[in-house]
Amino acid sequence: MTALLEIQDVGVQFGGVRALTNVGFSVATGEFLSLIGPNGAGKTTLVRGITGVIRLQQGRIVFAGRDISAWPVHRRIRAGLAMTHQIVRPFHSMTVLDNVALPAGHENIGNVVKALLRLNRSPARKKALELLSLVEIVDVAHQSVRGLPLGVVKRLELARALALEPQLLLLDEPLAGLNSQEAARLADMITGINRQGVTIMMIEHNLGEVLRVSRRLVVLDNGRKIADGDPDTVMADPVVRSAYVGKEKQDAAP
Amino acid sequence: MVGINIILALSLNLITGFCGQISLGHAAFYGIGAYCTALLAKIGMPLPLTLLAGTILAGGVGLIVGLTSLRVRDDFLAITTMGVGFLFVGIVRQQDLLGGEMGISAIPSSGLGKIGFLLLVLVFVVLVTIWNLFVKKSWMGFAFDAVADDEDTARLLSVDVAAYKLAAFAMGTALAGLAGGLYVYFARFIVPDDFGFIMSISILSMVAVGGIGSVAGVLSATIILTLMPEFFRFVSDYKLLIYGALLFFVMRFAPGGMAGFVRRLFLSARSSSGAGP
Amino acid sequence: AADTIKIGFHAPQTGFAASDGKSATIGAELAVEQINAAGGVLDKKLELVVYDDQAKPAQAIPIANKLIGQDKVAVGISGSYSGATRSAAGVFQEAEIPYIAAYAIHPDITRAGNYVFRTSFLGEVEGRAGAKLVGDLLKKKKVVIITLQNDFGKSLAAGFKNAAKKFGVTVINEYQYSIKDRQFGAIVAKVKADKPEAIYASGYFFTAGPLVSQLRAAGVTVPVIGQEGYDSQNFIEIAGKASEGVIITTSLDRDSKVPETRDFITAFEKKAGFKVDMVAASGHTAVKVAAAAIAKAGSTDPAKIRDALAAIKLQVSTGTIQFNALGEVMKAVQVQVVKDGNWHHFAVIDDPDLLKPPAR
Amino acid sequence: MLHLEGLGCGYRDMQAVHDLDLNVEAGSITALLGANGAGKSSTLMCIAGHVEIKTGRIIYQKSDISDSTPMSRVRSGIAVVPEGRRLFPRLSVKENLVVGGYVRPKQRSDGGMAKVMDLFPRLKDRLGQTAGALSGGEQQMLAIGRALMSEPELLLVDELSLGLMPKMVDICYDAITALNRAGMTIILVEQNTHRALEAASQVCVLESGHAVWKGSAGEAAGNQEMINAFLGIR
Amino acid sequence: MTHRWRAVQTYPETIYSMLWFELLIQGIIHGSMYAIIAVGLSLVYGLLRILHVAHAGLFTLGGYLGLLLTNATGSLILATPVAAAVVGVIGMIIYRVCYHPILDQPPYVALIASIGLFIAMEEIYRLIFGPYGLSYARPPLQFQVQFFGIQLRAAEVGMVVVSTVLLTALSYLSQKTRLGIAWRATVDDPQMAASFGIDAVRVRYLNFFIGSALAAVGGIYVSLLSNLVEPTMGGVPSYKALAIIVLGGLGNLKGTLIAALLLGIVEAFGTIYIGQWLDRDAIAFALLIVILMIRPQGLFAGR
Ligand SMILES: Nc1ncnc2c1ncn2[C@@H]1O[C@H](COP(=O)(O)OP(=O)(O)OP(=O)(O)O)[C@@H](O)[C@H]1O
Ligand SMILES: Nc1ncnc2c1ncn2[C@@H]1O[C@H](COP(=O)(O)OP(=O)(O)OP(=O)(O)O)[C@@H](O)[C@H]1O
Ligand SMILES: [Mg+2]
Ligand SMILES: [Mg+2]
Repeated sequence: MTALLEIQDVGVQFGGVRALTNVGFSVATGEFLSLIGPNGAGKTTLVRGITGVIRLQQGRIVFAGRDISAWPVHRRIRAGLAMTHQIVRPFHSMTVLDNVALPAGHENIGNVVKALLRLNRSPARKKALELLSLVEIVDVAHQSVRGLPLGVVKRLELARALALEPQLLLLDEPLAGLNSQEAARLADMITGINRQGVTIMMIEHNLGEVLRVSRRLVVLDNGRKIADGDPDTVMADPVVRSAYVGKEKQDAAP
Repeated sequence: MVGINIILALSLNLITGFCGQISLGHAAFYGIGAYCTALLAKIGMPLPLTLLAGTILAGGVGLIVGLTSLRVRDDFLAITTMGVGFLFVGIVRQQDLLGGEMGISAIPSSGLGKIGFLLLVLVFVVLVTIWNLFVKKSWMGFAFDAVADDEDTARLLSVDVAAYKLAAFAMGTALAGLAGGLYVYFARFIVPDDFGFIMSISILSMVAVGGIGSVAGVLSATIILTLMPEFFRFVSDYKLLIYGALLFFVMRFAPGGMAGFVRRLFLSARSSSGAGP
Repeated sequence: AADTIKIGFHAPQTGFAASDGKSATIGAELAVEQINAAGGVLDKKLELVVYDDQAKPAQAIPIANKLIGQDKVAVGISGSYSGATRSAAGVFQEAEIPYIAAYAIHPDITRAGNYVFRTSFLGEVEGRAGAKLVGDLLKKKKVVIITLQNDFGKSLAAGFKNAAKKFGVTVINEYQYSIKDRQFGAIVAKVKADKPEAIYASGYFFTAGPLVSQLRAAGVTVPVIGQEGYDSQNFIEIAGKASEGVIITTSLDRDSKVPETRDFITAFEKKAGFKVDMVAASGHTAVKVAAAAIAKAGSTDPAKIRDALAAIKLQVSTGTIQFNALGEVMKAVQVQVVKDGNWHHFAVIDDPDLLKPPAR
Repeated sequence: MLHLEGLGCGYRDMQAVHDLDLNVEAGSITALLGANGAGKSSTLMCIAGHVEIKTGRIIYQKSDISDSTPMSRVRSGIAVVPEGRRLFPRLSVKENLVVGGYVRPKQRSDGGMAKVMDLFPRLKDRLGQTAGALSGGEQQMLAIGRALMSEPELLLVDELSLGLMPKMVDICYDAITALNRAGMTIILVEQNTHRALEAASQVCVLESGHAVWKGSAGEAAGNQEMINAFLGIR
Repeated sequence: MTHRWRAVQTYPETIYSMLWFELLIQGIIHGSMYAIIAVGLSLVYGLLRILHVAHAGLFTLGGYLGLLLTNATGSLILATPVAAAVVGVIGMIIYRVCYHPILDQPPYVALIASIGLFIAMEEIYRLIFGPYGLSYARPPLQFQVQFFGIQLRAAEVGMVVVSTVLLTALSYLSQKTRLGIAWRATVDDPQMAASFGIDAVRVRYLNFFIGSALAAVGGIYVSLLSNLVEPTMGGVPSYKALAIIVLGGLGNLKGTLIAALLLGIVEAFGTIYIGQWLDRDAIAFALLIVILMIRPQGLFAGR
């Protein structure tokens, strides 16, 4: 397996706070990797560094063999990255459908001039509808986003990321706010996406689901990588257990 | 004048209405177009060339100012563009080449006669309106919506925010330049104050009263606001008062502008007939 | 066929220039009343058609079109600032209807064509008169210029500097301010350091009032020379004691013995309820001149009125009006000084060579 | 302590909750469960005074508070940890806590703050940081801490465990039960059914704005299948 | 400042340092005028995210009321608080009638409404008080004060003192006290602030009252400096103040104060040394643009 994403010696600092220190690992094509760690460990920061939303002070991000550290966000996305927000941010002025249709038609907006010449939005809307039914929120497609329950918006975020047809999908707590049944279904769906060849890196605190679906865990604590490997080994690591795992999951079998 | 104002308002609509970048200095580009056209016309260039040059120069400068919109946002941008407006007037005032305070007079006529010039303006109005509608319908308009709504998220959905903002600025300011060029042939005399802050504000008012982003709304608001002083001739003393009050009341009671108001009427009519969702 | 003769008049009634527009309008109305009371012109009454142009060029053009097309006026008069006047002048010229600028200053106004006249001084001319006043009458040689940044101030400054050398005056520094400024602390500080013998400051009463009082408050005691923009009782009210001794060049002589001027001053103050100013006199003058031209032409045929205007020689409230080939007025400059809270006669500058307006 | 009588509430043109009767005893923990969009958050925010009441009333400590403002409600001891945290993003962590304790005398503020720091030591190093720049979990901690600062008698918590790491979930639940034992009444909205049932004494399941099941936590635990069925339906 | 003063003392013949010192003082005077106007705008912006252009209309009204009351009673000491209070209340009414109903609209709505209101206000003043402007019958505070060898008018000194004291107090209030924190909480999320016992609406009324009263005080001092109150006197301060609050980092009181002084000083030196190329407004905005390009969030970003 080839490395799709290489995170090399990444460091991020906010003012005096060191959010990430010398973090490095690589993600192979087709992998399903979960990124876990205590609150404030730097997980979200890492994902935002990969997509370019924040600037790295140190280190490099190599994606599909190319160093993308200096690229602007949209270029990274076009190269095959996609990300969902931990704290949801839909376009409030658009309907649910259009929220997805925009990324679904991403080939139309790659170039400003081309964008001006393309008028037909229906293929993208059709694709968007399919995606909405995939994440099971097609019934609200024509509603405005305002006032939608959190669970729905979370799925919308996912559909939007999928619409970009990414090679690597970065998910920031996609299951938060869903009840156990719903979480399980969504996790299964994400697994399905992974099976279709999309590499997945997921941040999640729902350990049950994490251990059920992921094939590799990376653990951050205080901005440093403290463990990396297959779920069994990582969960057996006493450092991880004491830093992260609560009593309930102490004896949970993967 | 109505025609020129329509072009002007629609040009700002591209920037503010579609792309969400509030500009309080739009008159500067109107002025750049006007000055460029006027100078070239005075050295004897024919009308199509002068208009084109004015349009291009305004668009070019607009592109540069657009660059600032990449760095500053929202209210900061609004004030920065306002600053650009003041800077423009300030520079023109002191430039003898541009006529300074005296402005530029004795500009040759369009050579089309009154009717011919009117038709020319009309043709441009129609073209610009179509252009506006076209942009709105295209994927570019879609991307503008996204940028206007939340640029960080738009970026994460592969939108090249910088390029779209620049495109909006370039198009909008170029059209403002065109309007400026036409104004030159209309007035045949220009002074710096024609392109000051007051003008910027009245352009923005036209867009806002019409309903930001709505082409039809902006069109009708421009016509009304431009002709309004005529309606109120008989109360000459209260004219500005009424103008100000109108701006205020439209915003206060129909914040979506006229377009929003009409839409709301329409919606409530529909839902009261039971067909609403 | 109409039973009145219409005279078109546009002036700012609202907006920042409303105060001048108001005065000019009252002056013009007064002239019409006086003429009608005396039997009108060509046995018809005069009618003044007034529009508000907000001193905006873009407003003035449709107004000019309306005055010509809809109201069919015999003569157009501007009681407005240069921008609006210049753009309206083009329209009147094109329609070949005579047009008179009452107090707008821009040199290009009369260059719009042979149908356009001006009854007030060019800034250049008045500036030259200012130089003579400083160098010749007051015998001051080192001058600081404080220039209002608009066409009025700039052309005054240009005229002053042009003629300065001739009267042995050196300009040691020039500062500029905008029409919106009321606080001149920085300029005053610098002027104080410059130690001039006199100050030539262009402006209107609302800028000059604060300027003069701030100069005096900072201990600058040298003479301040102004122009017709100061010419208003408001200036004295604003500057208070500081206004004493300020000298201006203008076109209205308060202590004039000329009956036209005396009449006008008393009639105006009765009608308006406030003290006369230069702008009011200018509005009054323009209407009087127009009426006289119509009477002399013997008809409302525009070409005939134009010819009559070009050849006119008429004594009015602001002096004896005569036009040169370009349509610029040729008359004497009045010099007034503030004494005991009122404008008073100081001198007259009547030097045809110095005051010669450009002929093309 | 709190009685909802035929409560119906919602937004401009839609009703989110219908005819809800609920009795909350002083010193109890009530869990509100339900699928996405069932109306849990709406109910909570209605008690806090932010969602318009359409029918019915809210009785709190024997008085009808249906028409009172959110402000008077917090003075009478109701505090809320809202969905999505709703921190004051540009205030520092410390200032957020000060606002939390705004209705209590100033002198008590420091003591309250010390207690919150004990509960969430992570916040201690971040006192000066703006709340908007906190990580997701830190924000949740701050939201809870802020609500505690007002020394509430009735605490409304929406999605207690949202975004918290497992260990922190434990800490929070321990804290909640401790507070409860010290006399605080708590209404809990929770997706983590399992944890909620463990902590709660009373359970109410909502579905499309209607209460479809009510009972004690014991019954609910015994009836897990049925509860799950309710929650699974969409 | 003391430092400069020493320089002047040691080399009394160096005319330039004297001039510069004087320009600096003039800049500070001018800056404090901007500050006292801008701070009201800053308060409103901080609280409601509204660019409250009509604020300048209140400034003008303050000038009118102060002048009329002084002329009527002969006492500035009496006129100032009365005018400030009246204008403060009118500010509250403007909030209630104009802004309160459109708070949930995008910010440009309030901006345009505010501009409309401002135009209407200027016209109302013109219709009521006439277009010529008014002057004091016997302008108070015109006596001279010697300040390190510079002649200043009492009104100028008063302006600086009043605005520095008021603004410093206000800044302290907002940063350090519970009330200030509550105020800023309302800015971030009014609904949640209410949920913690802060009466958002009362905070806003207070806010408009203070801001408008300050504007009135500013208007009175400006009218003293130029002995002239005109319908249009609010125009320049309104957009300069907008520039200032942006420079200061929107909604930041300390930033507003410093930006105002900075702008005043730059303008003072600018009119003298580069007035030939750029007018005063252009100088101000050139400064604004340059600073924003370097610091897009203004001089004092964040809080
Ligand atoms: N803009 C910022 N300024 C200052 N500190 C920040 C900023 N963004 C994040 N931090 C700090 O960096 C640390 C890492 O934050 P991050 O959001 O990456 O955590 P996380 O691992 O995603 O945590 P959680 O699981 O709680 O979401 C936190 O302590 C946070 O307070
Ligand atoms: N501000 C609002 N405006 C209009 N409708 C709203 C608003 N907030 C919520 N709703 C609607 O009210 C209903 C109930 O929503 P609520 O947030 O109470 O559900 P919930 O049970 O808390 O869901 P979740 O588990 O996703 O948080 C939903 O259909 C939602 O769309
Ligand atoms: Mg996170
Ligand atoms: Mg909820």
